[in-house]
Amino acid sequence: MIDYHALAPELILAGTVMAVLVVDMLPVRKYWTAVIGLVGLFATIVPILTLGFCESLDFCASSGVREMFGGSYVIDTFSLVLKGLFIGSAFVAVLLSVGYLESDRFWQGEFYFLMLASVLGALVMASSRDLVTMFVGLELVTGPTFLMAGWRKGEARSNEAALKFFIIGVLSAAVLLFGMSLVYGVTGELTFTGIRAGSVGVLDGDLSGLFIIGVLFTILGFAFKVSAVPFHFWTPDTYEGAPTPVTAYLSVVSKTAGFVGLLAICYLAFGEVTTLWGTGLWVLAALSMTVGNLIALRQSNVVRLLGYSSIAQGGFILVPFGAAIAADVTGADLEEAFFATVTYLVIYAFMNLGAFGVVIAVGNRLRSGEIKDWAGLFSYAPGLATMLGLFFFSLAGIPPLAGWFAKLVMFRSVLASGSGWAGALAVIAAVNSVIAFYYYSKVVISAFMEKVPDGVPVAEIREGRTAPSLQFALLLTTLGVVVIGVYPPLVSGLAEAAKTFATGF
Amino acid sequence: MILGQFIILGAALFSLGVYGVLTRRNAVLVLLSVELMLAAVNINFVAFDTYARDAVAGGQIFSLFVIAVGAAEVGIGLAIILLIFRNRQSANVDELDLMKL
Amino acid sequence: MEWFESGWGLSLVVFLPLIGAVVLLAIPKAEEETQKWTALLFAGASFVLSVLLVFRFDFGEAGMQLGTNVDWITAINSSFHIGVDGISLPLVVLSTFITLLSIIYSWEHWPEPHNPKAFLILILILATGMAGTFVALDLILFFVFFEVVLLPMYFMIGIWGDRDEITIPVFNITTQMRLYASIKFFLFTLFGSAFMLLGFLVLYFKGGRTFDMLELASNGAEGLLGSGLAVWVFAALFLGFAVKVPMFPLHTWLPDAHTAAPTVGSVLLAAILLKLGTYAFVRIAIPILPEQSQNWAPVIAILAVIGIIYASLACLAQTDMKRLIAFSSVGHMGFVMLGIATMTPIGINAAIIGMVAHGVITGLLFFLAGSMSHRYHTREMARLGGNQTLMPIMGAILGFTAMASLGLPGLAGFWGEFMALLAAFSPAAGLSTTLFRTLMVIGAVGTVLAAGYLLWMLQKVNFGEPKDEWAGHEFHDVDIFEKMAWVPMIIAVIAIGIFPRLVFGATNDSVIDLVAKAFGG
Amino acid sequence: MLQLLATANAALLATEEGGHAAEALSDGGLLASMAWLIPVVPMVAAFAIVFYGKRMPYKGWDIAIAVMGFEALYGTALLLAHIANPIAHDFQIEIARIGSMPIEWGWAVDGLSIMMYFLVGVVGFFVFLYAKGYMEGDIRYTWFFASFTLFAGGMLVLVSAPNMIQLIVGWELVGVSSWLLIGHYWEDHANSSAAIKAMITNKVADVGLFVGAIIVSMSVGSFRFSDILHAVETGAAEAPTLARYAFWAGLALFIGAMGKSAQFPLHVWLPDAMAGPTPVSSLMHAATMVTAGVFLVGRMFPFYLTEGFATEVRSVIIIVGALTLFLTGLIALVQDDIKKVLAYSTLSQLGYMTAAMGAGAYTAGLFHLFTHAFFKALLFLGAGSAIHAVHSNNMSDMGGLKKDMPYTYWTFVIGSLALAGIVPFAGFFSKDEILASIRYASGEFSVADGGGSLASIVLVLAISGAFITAFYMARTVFLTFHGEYKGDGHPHESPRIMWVPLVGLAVPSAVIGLINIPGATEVFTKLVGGREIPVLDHHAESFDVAMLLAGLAAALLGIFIGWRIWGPDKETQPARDTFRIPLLYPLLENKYYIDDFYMDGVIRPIRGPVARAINWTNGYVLDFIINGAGLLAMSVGKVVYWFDQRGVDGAINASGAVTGAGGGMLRLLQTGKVQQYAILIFAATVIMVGGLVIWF
Repeated sequence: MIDYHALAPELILAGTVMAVLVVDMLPVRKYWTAVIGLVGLFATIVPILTLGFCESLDFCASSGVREMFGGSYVIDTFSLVLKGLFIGSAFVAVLLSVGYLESDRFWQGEFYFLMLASVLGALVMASSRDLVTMFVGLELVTGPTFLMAGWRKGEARSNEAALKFFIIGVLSAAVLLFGMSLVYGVTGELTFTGIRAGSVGVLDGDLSGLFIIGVLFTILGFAFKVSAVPFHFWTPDTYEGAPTPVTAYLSVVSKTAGFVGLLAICYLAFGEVTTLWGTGLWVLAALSMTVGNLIALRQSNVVRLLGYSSIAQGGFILVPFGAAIAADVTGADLEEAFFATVTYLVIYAFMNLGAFGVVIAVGNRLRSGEIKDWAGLFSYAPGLATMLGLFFFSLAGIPPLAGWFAKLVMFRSVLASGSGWAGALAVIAAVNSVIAFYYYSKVVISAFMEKVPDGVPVAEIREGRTAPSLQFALLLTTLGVVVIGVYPPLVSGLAEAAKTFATGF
Repeated sequence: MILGQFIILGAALFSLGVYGVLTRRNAVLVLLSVELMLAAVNINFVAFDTYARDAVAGGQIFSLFVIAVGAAEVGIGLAIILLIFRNRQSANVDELDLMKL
Repeated sequence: MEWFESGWGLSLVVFLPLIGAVVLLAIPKAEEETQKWTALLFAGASFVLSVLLVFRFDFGEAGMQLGTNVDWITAINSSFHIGVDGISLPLVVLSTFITLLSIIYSWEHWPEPHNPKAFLILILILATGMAGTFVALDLILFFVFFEVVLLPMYFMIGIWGDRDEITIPVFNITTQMRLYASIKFFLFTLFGSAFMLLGFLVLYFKGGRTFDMLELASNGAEGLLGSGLAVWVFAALFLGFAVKVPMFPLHTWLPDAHTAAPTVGSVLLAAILLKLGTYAFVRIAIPILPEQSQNWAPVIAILAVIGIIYASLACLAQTDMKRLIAFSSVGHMGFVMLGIATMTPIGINAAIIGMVAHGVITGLLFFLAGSMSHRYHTREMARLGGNQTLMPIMGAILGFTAMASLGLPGLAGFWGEFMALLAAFSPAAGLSTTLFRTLMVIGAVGTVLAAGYLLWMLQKVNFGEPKDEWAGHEFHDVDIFEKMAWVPMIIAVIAIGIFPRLVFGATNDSVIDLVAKAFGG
Repeated sequence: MLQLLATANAALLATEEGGHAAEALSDGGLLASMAWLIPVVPMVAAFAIVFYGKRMPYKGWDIAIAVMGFEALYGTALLLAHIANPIAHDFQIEIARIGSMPIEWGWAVDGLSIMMYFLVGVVGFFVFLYAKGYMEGDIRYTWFFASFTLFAGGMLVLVSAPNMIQLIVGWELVGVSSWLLIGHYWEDHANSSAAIKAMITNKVADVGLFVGAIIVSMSVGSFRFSDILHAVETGAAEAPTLARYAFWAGLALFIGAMGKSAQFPLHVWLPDAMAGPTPVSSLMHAATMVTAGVFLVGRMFPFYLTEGFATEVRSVIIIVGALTLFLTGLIALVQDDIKKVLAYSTLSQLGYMTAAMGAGAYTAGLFHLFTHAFFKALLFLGAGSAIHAVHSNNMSDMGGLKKDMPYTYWTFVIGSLALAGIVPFAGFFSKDEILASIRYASGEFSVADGGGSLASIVLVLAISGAFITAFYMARTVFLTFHGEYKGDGHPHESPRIMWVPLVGLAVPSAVIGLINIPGATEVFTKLVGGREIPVLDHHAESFDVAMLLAGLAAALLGIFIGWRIWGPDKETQPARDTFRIPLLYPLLENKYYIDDFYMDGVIRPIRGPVARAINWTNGYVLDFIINGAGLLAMSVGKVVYWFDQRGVDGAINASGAVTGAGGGMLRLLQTGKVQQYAILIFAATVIMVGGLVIWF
């Protein structure tokens, strides 16, 4: 039997996707598609909330974990929190897109259709507990983004971004599938629980070679999604070339989806073979942080800088797991890792979307993403400059902006395991957070402390108006970054709920 | 049934696909090479499914999904390639270096 | 007054400035008068409340008072636990006091590029961070406040700082002073505090799963850590605190930051921000990690004394007045750290009065240096000279403050230096008396050097005939806002000097209690 | 040398007998309990003059003189009360508590401090009176009296100190106000440099004071002198910590005393301190500042005298004193500046006091301090009067002032005779007592051991010192007041406000020695002996006739030779004054090169190369590491970025070059940029997979 309440978020979103397509065909102003999309996203939140607070609601049939389709599709607090995160991020991403698309007269209807479809994929990924569903969800997330990356059709950079993204995307999908096929072959199961049961002792068996290749190819597929070093090469080019709202979407929603898939598959499916990938995650985390940060030091373009920054941030997100698994942690301490990751993902969504929001707003006016062109921003656009400072320093993890809490719980979970390997990773992370500050501050220095370069039409820019939707998005994210920073329980409560995922591991 | 041969076939196809992806300059050929890799995956799935006598035929179902998704990807890919071709009269992937250092 | 004593009073002292900053945000940029009065109102209210705290404070009681402990981040067991004892009380009052005076001073002295609104907002945020650090009793809360001060100070230096070009030695990179100084300041501190945070977290996990400073101390967290780990934890904390103090050789951010910062920035930096590090040693390192503190005490003491001598000698080579004062801070903080390193009630008392005195005296010196460079448009001492003739009152105050700074008995600066040396004669049991006594003598030699550089500074700046280049210039002597800002500081310097009970009266019991708890009597 | 010291000690220890039977001491009643006014009034007055002085009829002088009048009266009243009924009482007010040690302000009312109250009050009063005339028309008239009052006030804080802390406070207040006063004419660089020299030299010595005070206070656990001396009284066995560190504490305290009391080799600041106005020199050299060191040793005297404590330091003290009195006296011989002559003579006399203290003669040392204060103040004021008239400090611009300035002349002669130690002037009695004490010490010494002759050498030096003193004073008197006038203009006697103080000081200079005639009037002995903890010093019961004659003969000889050289032939005085003894003269002229050594050997290197080296270290070593780390990260970033973007091409091209023959392979790999990414991804995967497969 199908639990429609549990499926309501996906169903409503699917309905919205259809509605957007339909509205696009109607003879109305195109921004109605965005409005429908926003309303739909908003509506999607409702069942997520009712599911989340099921216990205190009268009409709610059953509480606790809901399993469907033979355990392939699960609604638990973890998936609900992440679904909420996806919806929220998508909501902001849509807001970011509206003004951008309108100003450049892009095709609007299809854009929202694609974006919402991609979000639907993310929702599916959060709940999927077998390889097929996971794969389909992943492809649903990724496929539309290929097109979105190339949305500025006339521009070569955008085309290039799309093609690169596409080729690497399908290639990694193929690798992922090959890995999944081998895993299936060795264990004979597609569900995560089945795979886990089937993988007991397999490393000592004859098929260990196949299994290792399978597991690693699978993880590789996700490493591409989260652009972990050394699987990150597409990221800066794609981020720079794609329309900025798409970049924002990629760096938050799509990336978070990748992390969700990685977590689910690693923990639920490959839980018996942690030795196989634990060290790998440690290395990925360390490399991503370090390489991402070091390269970001050299960037002169804000978007590209944020691209490398998001690689580094991805490294920070991987740290809790890298450390926990390298330290062979289980049980309650692993909850810390989940807690940290979920917290980080939520806060990261706020600050990264906000940062891109500012980049869009400023880019709209200045027509440049070069850091040196942003000099003196504070003198003619103090509000935007201040927000720029807030988001960038939040990314750097400076209290009292939300980022500090993300970093704190990240360090906390690392040290919870208490091993030497974890400590080493913590030290690497600490040094990296100092390096990161340097390049974030580079943008801030330019905006606040340097003179306006000649030829910038200051008066004109001062007159310029930021689209209301963008203003709204910035308001949301600014509030989020500041309020969460001052009162982190807003996020930590969610993450608390989500960490039960680790129980029983 | 001799599983080993199917695995080798799958691996060989996959490797051919990889080779193609790495060496072809034309984006359409790259795309076709990826399809070759997906074909390898399908062979694997079906072979494993049959070998294990999977009661729910998971491998076969998966391969159906792979075919469907692969078709969608080709659609997307060709659209992008067409776009690029229209803009610069070439579909060679090695000319994509606008954003290099 | 029930509400006042149950933590609300203390919270208001901390957060009123922040509320003021938010209110300021809403005031249009053009209405500068309103902005100034708003800032003054909130800073003043915070100061008045902090004075009220003093009156509600029970001096017979050594423990934490007037505080509260409410849930904050339950997920990580961190709570909003605040309170004051005799150690933090003087520092809280000092921070609200200096903030208020900074705002008064700023009234007519806006550094370029103007923008009072932003400047005042930053001062107010700073005020919250500073006062908050002194009242926080939860490590995470402490960390947040400790870091909150960074951003405002960073912007103050970076935006309103010195625009001179400098060339970085060896690498020959030319940049603006303020840009170099601000980023250096931030990176140094961030580097330290990142490791400090790691230390806090290890304390949390291995020391009984609490971030509460008092609980950690009473739990015997150190014993739970085991000595192998405790060394590393202390090292991490040391790095975080020592950068902030700053201790030799981690001090090099300080001369640049102080020199580059706008006047008020230098004042706040010297008067309060440096104290965060030393305060943390007393509040966190010693009670929670007493054994490691003792093991590290010789290292700290040696570095402190090296700092005293090194900074004094460096002062002798300075040509820039502000930079000289900045280096002198390193020396003075060396005395504070020497006091702390003795791990005795006398030493820690000395450290606290040293902090307060240094806050007021060096703050005043920076005010003076700022006002003078504002008038002369140079800080080169060689170009000054004859200031006493041109601006008699300014010169007299400078002379007075320099005397206070060199530790003239009867003024505030004396107690910290002398008592630190006194404490070094008989450090806590287990510490090498030979070492500490040697350090005592070397530290005393430092006072000679201090006298040297301050007197020579006065000779260059105040004495002699005015240089020809100032002929025909009309110089305005101390104006009303400067007087309003400086006279209270002068009074404080004299009052503490003559009647040190103003500080010792609050600190002594708490310090004895702290040392007794840490080292068992 | 050590042997010498040790044996000298043995000798000195032997003098620790005798002493005075403890008399019944009173607490002084209201007079003593209100004595806090003594230090407080001038301190308050100093601030009052700064803020209100200019509005007063006499621009602040009126406040200052009223204060000093009060001090003189109060001091006299206390002195009389004390003589009538010895007072010894401490008053302490706790101002803070640090650890378990109380920090207190207070005031001591006992023989030693009462003597100083009296001295500072009376001498100060006359000097302040004189200063009105001398400073008339000064650009910073009010400011001068403010700092002058602060100076006197600081001294009173110092001498009223019942504990170490307050002593240090007063000590430094004196130092800093002397800095203000010496640098009074700070427009001139030389003056401010002299002021700094004084302050820094004193600061160097203060290291000793600090260290000594810390050792003593921490060993006893109290800052109070009464507690410290009580611990000394109970003996070394009862106060083991103090006893263990007694030598170092005693030495350190004495180093502190050497600074303020300008003992060789820390004497260099005092002659330069002449840069200040003459009234400052007068007060500084007589009653205040330079007496502080001797006062400190006097205050701590039992500590230096009691077996088991700092007795060994006394041999250091006596050597330093003897060297000072002899060497600096010689320098006075070659000075042309009249104030410098007097300054070196002060040094020399301070040497006497110190030597006396070292010899264990508490009363003798303090008595010389007491008498010296009167006649040295007198001499300075007289010199100031002459300078005022001639507008030059140099004796080569003076001469023949006798007839124009009778008051100045006669009072100056009285002062000079007192200084030279001619009977019955004040200096005769006090100097004789010192000689007697030293002889007593040396006599004991000879009996004890035939080896060393330290105290004997000291005695020889002291007697030679008497000769030198008389000699240079004769020279001064003759060059200044006799002979032909060599300056410009016509000198006139100073106004009454200036000569009245001269007369006022001349009277005690003449007669005050009579209050302590050995065996007869031992008023002073009782005066300074009236202390809570008895001071068991040696005090001669009667005149030591040999010493009396030796001292007197040396002085008369000095005067006679002085007269022979400069007296008879008025016209050729200057010619004889320019007579230069080879070797010795340059040595004296250059003050034994000590100043040069300090300047070129210590101060300049520290201010110059050393400071610059440290500053260089800061920029080029410490910052180099910091900036280098930052730039290194940037360069690594550059390398990584290059590799990120181009490295794959490079690696492929390189591998292609290596396998150049395999052209097909090369062509295959010359692929597009996207594929490079793919290659890297595969390479990474293959490495990971391969690694793990091998691992398992």
